[in-house]
Amino acid sequence: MEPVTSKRITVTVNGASYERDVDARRLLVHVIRDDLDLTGTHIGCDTGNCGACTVIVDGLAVKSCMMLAVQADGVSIETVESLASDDELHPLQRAFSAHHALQCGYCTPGMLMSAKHLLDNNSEPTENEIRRAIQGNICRCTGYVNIVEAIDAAARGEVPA
Amino acid sequence: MLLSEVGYARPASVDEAVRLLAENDGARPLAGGQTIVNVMKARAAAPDVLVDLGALEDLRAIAKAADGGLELGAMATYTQVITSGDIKDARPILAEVAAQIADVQVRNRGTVGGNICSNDPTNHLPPVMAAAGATMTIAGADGEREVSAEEFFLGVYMTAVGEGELLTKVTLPALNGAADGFAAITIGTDGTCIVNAAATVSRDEARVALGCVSATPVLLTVAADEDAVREAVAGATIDPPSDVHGSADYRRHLAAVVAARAVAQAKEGS
Amino acid sequence: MKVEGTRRYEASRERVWDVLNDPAEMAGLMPGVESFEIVDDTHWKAKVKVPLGLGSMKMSIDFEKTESRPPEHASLHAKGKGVGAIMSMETQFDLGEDGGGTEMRWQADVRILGQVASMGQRVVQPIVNQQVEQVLNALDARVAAKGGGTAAPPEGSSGAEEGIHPGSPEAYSDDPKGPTHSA
Amino acid sequence: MTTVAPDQVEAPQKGFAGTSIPRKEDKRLVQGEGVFFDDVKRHGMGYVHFVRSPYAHAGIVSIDVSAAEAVEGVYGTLIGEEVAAQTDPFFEMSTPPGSEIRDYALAVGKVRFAGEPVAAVVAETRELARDAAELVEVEYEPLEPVLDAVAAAEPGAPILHDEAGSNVVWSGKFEWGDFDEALAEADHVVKIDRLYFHRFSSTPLECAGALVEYDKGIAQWTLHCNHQMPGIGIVWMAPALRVGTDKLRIVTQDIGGGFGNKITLHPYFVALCLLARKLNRPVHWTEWRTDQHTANTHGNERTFLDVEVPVKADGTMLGFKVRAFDDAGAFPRYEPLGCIIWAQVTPGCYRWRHVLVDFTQTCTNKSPTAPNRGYSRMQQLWFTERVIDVVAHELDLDPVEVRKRNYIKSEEMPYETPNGCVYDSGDYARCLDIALDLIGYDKLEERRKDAESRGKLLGVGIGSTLDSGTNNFGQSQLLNPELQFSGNNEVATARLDIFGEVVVTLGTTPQGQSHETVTSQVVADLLGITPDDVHVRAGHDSYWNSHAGFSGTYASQFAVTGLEAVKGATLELASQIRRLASVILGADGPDDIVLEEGMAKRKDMPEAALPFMACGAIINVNNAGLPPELDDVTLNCRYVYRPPFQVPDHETKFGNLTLTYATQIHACVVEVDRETGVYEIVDYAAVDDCGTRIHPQIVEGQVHGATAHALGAATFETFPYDEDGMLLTSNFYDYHVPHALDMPPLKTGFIESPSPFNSLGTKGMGEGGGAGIHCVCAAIQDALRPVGNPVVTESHNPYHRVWELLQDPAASRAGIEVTGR
Repeated sequence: MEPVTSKRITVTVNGASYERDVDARRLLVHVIRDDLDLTGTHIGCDTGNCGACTVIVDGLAVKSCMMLAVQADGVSIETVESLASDDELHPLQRAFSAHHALQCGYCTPGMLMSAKHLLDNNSEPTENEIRRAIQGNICRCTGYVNIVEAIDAAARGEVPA
Repeated sequence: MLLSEVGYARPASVDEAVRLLAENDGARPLAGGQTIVNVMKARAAAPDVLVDLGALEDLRAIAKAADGGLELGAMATYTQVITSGDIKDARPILAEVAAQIADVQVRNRGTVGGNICSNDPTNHLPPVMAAAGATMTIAGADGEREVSAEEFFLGVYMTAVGEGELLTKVTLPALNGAADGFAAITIGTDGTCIVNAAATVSRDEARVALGCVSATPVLLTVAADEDAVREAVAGATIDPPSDVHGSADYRRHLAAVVAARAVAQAKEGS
Repeated sequence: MKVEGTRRYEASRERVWDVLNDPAEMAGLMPGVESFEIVDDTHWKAKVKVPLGLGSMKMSIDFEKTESRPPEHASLHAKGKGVGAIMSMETQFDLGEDGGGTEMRWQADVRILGQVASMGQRVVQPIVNQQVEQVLNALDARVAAKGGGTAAPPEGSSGAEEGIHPGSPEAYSDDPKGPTHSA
Repeated sequence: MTTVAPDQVEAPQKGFAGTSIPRKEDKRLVQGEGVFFDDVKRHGMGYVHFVRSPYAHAGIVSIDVSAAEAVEGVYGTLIGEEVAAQTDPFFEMSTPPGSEIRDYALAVGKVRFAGEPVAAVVAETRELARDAAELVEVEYEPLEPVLDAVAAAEPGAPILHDEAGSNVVWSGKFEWGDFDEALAEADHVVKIDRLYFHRFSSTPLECAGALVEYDKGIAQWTLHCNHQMPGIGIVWMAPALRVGTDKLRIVTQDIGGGFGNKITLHPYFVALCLLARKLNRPVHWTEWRTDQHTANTHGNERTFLDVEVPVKADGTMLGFKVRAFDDAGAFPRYEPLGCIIWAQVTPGCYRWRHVLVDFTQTCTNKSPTAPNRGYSRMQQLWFTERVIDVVAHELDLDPVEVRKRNYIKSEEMPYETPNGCVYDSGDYARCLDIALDLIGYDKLEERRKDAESRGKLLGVGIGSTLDSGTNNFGQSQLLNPELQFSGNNEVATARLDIFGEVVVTLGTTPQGQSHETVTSQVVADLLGITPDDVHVRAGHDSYWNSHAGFSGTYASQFAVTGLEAVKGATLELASQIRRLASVILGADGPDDIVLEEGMAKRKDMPEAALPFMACGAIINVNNAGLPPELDDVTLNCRYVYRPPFQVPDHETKFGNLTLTYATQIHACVVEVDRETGVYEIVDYAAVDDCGTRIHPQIVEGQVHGATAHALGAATFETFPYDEDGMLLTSNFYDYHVPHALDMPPLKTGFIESPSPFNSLGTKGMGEGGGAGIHCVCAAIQDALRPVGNPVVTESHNPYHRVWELLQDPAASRAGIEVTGR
């Protein structure tokens, strides 16, 4: 095989399979937002620090701005659009609203995916474990106080219907 | 955010990876991508070809070596290091330090090989490897060769891994009663290191590696006693940078503090 | 960013001066030089692809010899334009008699503007040191090639010499010249 | 004396206002279904990439776009010359020499800060636009930059704007009370030679940007963007583009934080408008993080020199004198307003009456400054708090006692400040007591000993902040008497649609402040329905005709101007419904009708009720036979709220500059590691008083968020430049924004002192968090007292700064002098 500058990739996103020709240089986040029109995943920086672009790839929370789309050939991706199922919000989504864990909502999709990744792997996280799980997700509105409370409430199942 | 055009290949074997690296001018390995993708976003420096190591599963292995030491595959992610039972037994400092690197998302993709081959002066693992006396296995066209940590780090973003070569494995000797320590002063909690130091203490001798104060880890061998360590650091030839996060003098002072703290942690362990 | 130091050569001042004074020789010193063009005896251009470990930085550099007092002093102005980076450098060379050989005191004030500077000072400073070091090694080789004998190990206060291993993968050889950084 | 007569405050009946109902905005935002500008796509749109100056100060010798335009897939370019030909310079508010500055959408003839846009390239893909931008050849002639506001004012400093002939944007003297009398009366005068408030920004997570469409047929632009002050934005853009204001339609839906940094986007947007028209194609620009740090707006950077504080032996403060230098950056774009906005809180929370301020604002070769959360007031409040702490320590008095002695008392409210502002209500001392109680102030000595046993120095600090909300733009006339701005306004519409649904539109541009939810609470209570029955349109659209000159969301004013506009429109709608129902149900008059559960009922016969659906149907589709006295009933009501302001007196610069004053008193405890200067906040309390709380949870969220900004600025966030004018923290790698592990646990408390100056008793309160900077500075200074009593003279105290104070305390005291009588 020889190096190529663009490639056809197949990727499963939120259960649906997509085939796209992508340039090798194109970031996964741009493919998700611009090509697949899943604009729930956001971009907040250009050095991989803010986590607004966090999605779950093959079960692991990753920053989709730090992956080339060609690296995602054959993987399964979960984005924020997959959390609710036929208009029934995910417990984390309900907890975030109940605890006012979002204001402008720009960091929320990435924050929710990091929180989901945490609860998928640790059903009874301590406050410090919650804070470590969202250390890679910057929020400029909330000071994180209500986000930590919301994730804790969701972990304990104390979420309004 | 918008990279320059780049060639891309995803070899299925180490040999194929080595061939691609040798045959393509300006080819660089792509491991977790947590450093190189950022550099490409800024278009500050750009490789011409990226050789994606993602398919080389056998480079992800973590195993205990025959002599009780550790063999880390270059593609082992920080998350693997943090959760590995072998590491907890053989060399727990690796898990402890890996858990301080960046955040969950970066740790899920960032790799041991990527950390030590990018060799940003503020990286966590180069000093740990230098203090522990690790050995790097480098694959090239004519087979593998081994390079000690002292010889491996050459400059910022520069190591003994040459054109057409690939780091495949890092081997750490068994502790055999020795113990490790690590200390850092960071930007915020578990942030980028302003200064860091790793130490491996066996009997009453300490191997101390200072990070962030030169282009490569500065290794000192000194008596495992706080004053001796501070004195050795004060006498060491280091040229710390001055930047927003601290002056050269501040880093020079902190180097002695973190070195002493790393040795103190190691002494508690041994 | 100021970097300075001294180098000793077995060669006579005139021989070292021949290298410093010859644009064709000087252009070849730049790391990763791909092509160069001599405009006149005080101006020349070079296209370089500077290897920076994680990738290379393409730059076109215009050189101008600003002062020339053979065989003791020369100063050079270089202005490089690359992708998202502008480099300006003032360098001075002072050659002194030292027994049979020559002691060269050099100074360089390097400024990096633009996107590269956003990589963080703590990375840009050592990278500049490394590149200046490469230029000096290439100069040593050129002087030696002119029959000046091997260059003695460099000493000096600059960051370029201390703490940074002068070799790099491209120039990796079995017995790396100069002190390895770690004790 | 222009005290506004407090009209009677109607305490809102305990309905939905006052309760924390679920937010209407959440359903879409938690599903990633919000619409931020970058989500909007149009067929055939071109992506814009700006070519930016690598130099901080340089002449533009030539620009050659031919290579870029030759690339296949590049749609076109724009350079300064075209902008200078097709547009006029933006309107300047200052007096000469500042008024002579010529500010265009792109650099014209010269670049004045690193990162300034010089040209724009539009291409088929984002990546191609950037590739082509690198082919644009710009030849510069480097000039010496000036990077300090004080140096910029000195003769011989490099001049940024040759047409102005000086770097001074605006300068003026402010004199209230009698400073000489204060000096005569004082037992001591404490002199501080320099205090410095650093440059930083609240860096909203969503950067700026827009999708701009040009409709050639009607010569009108539509900007899908995240501008947070469309009213003023259009006032700048329309004259520059030489078009009527209605030719610019600004549409925002969801905005990812603003904090003031999305107020002066007009230069970028004018460039996009020109491109959309030139290429006759929608153009889409996304600002990336490094662009935002290097070339979008920064907060005020202010240096206070030669401070003199006459004070009595018992700590009673009589006044202050200071020379202030403010750094406007390369272009005054919202400035010089900052040269007067600080005067809204001249005395801070204190009763001193004699003030002498010599204020100068200059241009420097750095990114332009603009309102950043706390705009210009935070800098003045930090100054007053620093003065209180330094004077207290120099006189060996307890900073807490000195505050209590000098705080304005609640019984003195409404309190008129030395320059005629009126603090409407508040109880500073009580808030301070609550804060002290929350951090366990009485047990501090034990904690200090425990910390010492661990090699740590413990310190406690107080930060008092007033959040002046609802500007009287007449203060701009104190800068330039010819300006035609004064007062303030906001607009809302409320209507009953054909099926009786209540539809409300706002003039504001929320960026996370929950306007849809808070509005629905107020409307629900007034119409006797539930918030779920109220549909508040998301975002802002100038086509809704529900905006006016000062529309937008900034300067802590929604809770007053926004809600009063909503209340005005809703009361008008309620009155029209009652008049209609009175006629239809044959009641004696509208007063006999009550609105409950979505019905208009006769008080005397509740079963005689007209559902809102019927009202909507009658007026919209079934209106035959309605009597003439209902001719003006449309059930579609637009209301413009105007706060009761006068134009301040130009000579004495005396007058009321803001309507409401929310209070935030913060207290924190830090532990400093003597060996490294690293410090940790081990206890933190924020006590808030913003008058009537419509949605308590939302108020708390604002307190948490503003505190996080302050703590980030106090320790990590700064925008320093090197001697070449390069920004050293140009992205989130070196500009460390606090994450979840950096934030200390926040304890909060509150009281409610309703404002007498608006009918809801509310006060804008989004910008009070600056207290976090003040209390961290105070706590560090308190902690380091035992080791040489160093003085904290800067607002930004990273670990290495604290280490320097530990190493050489005397250096920080060199500028301090106490003269005794």
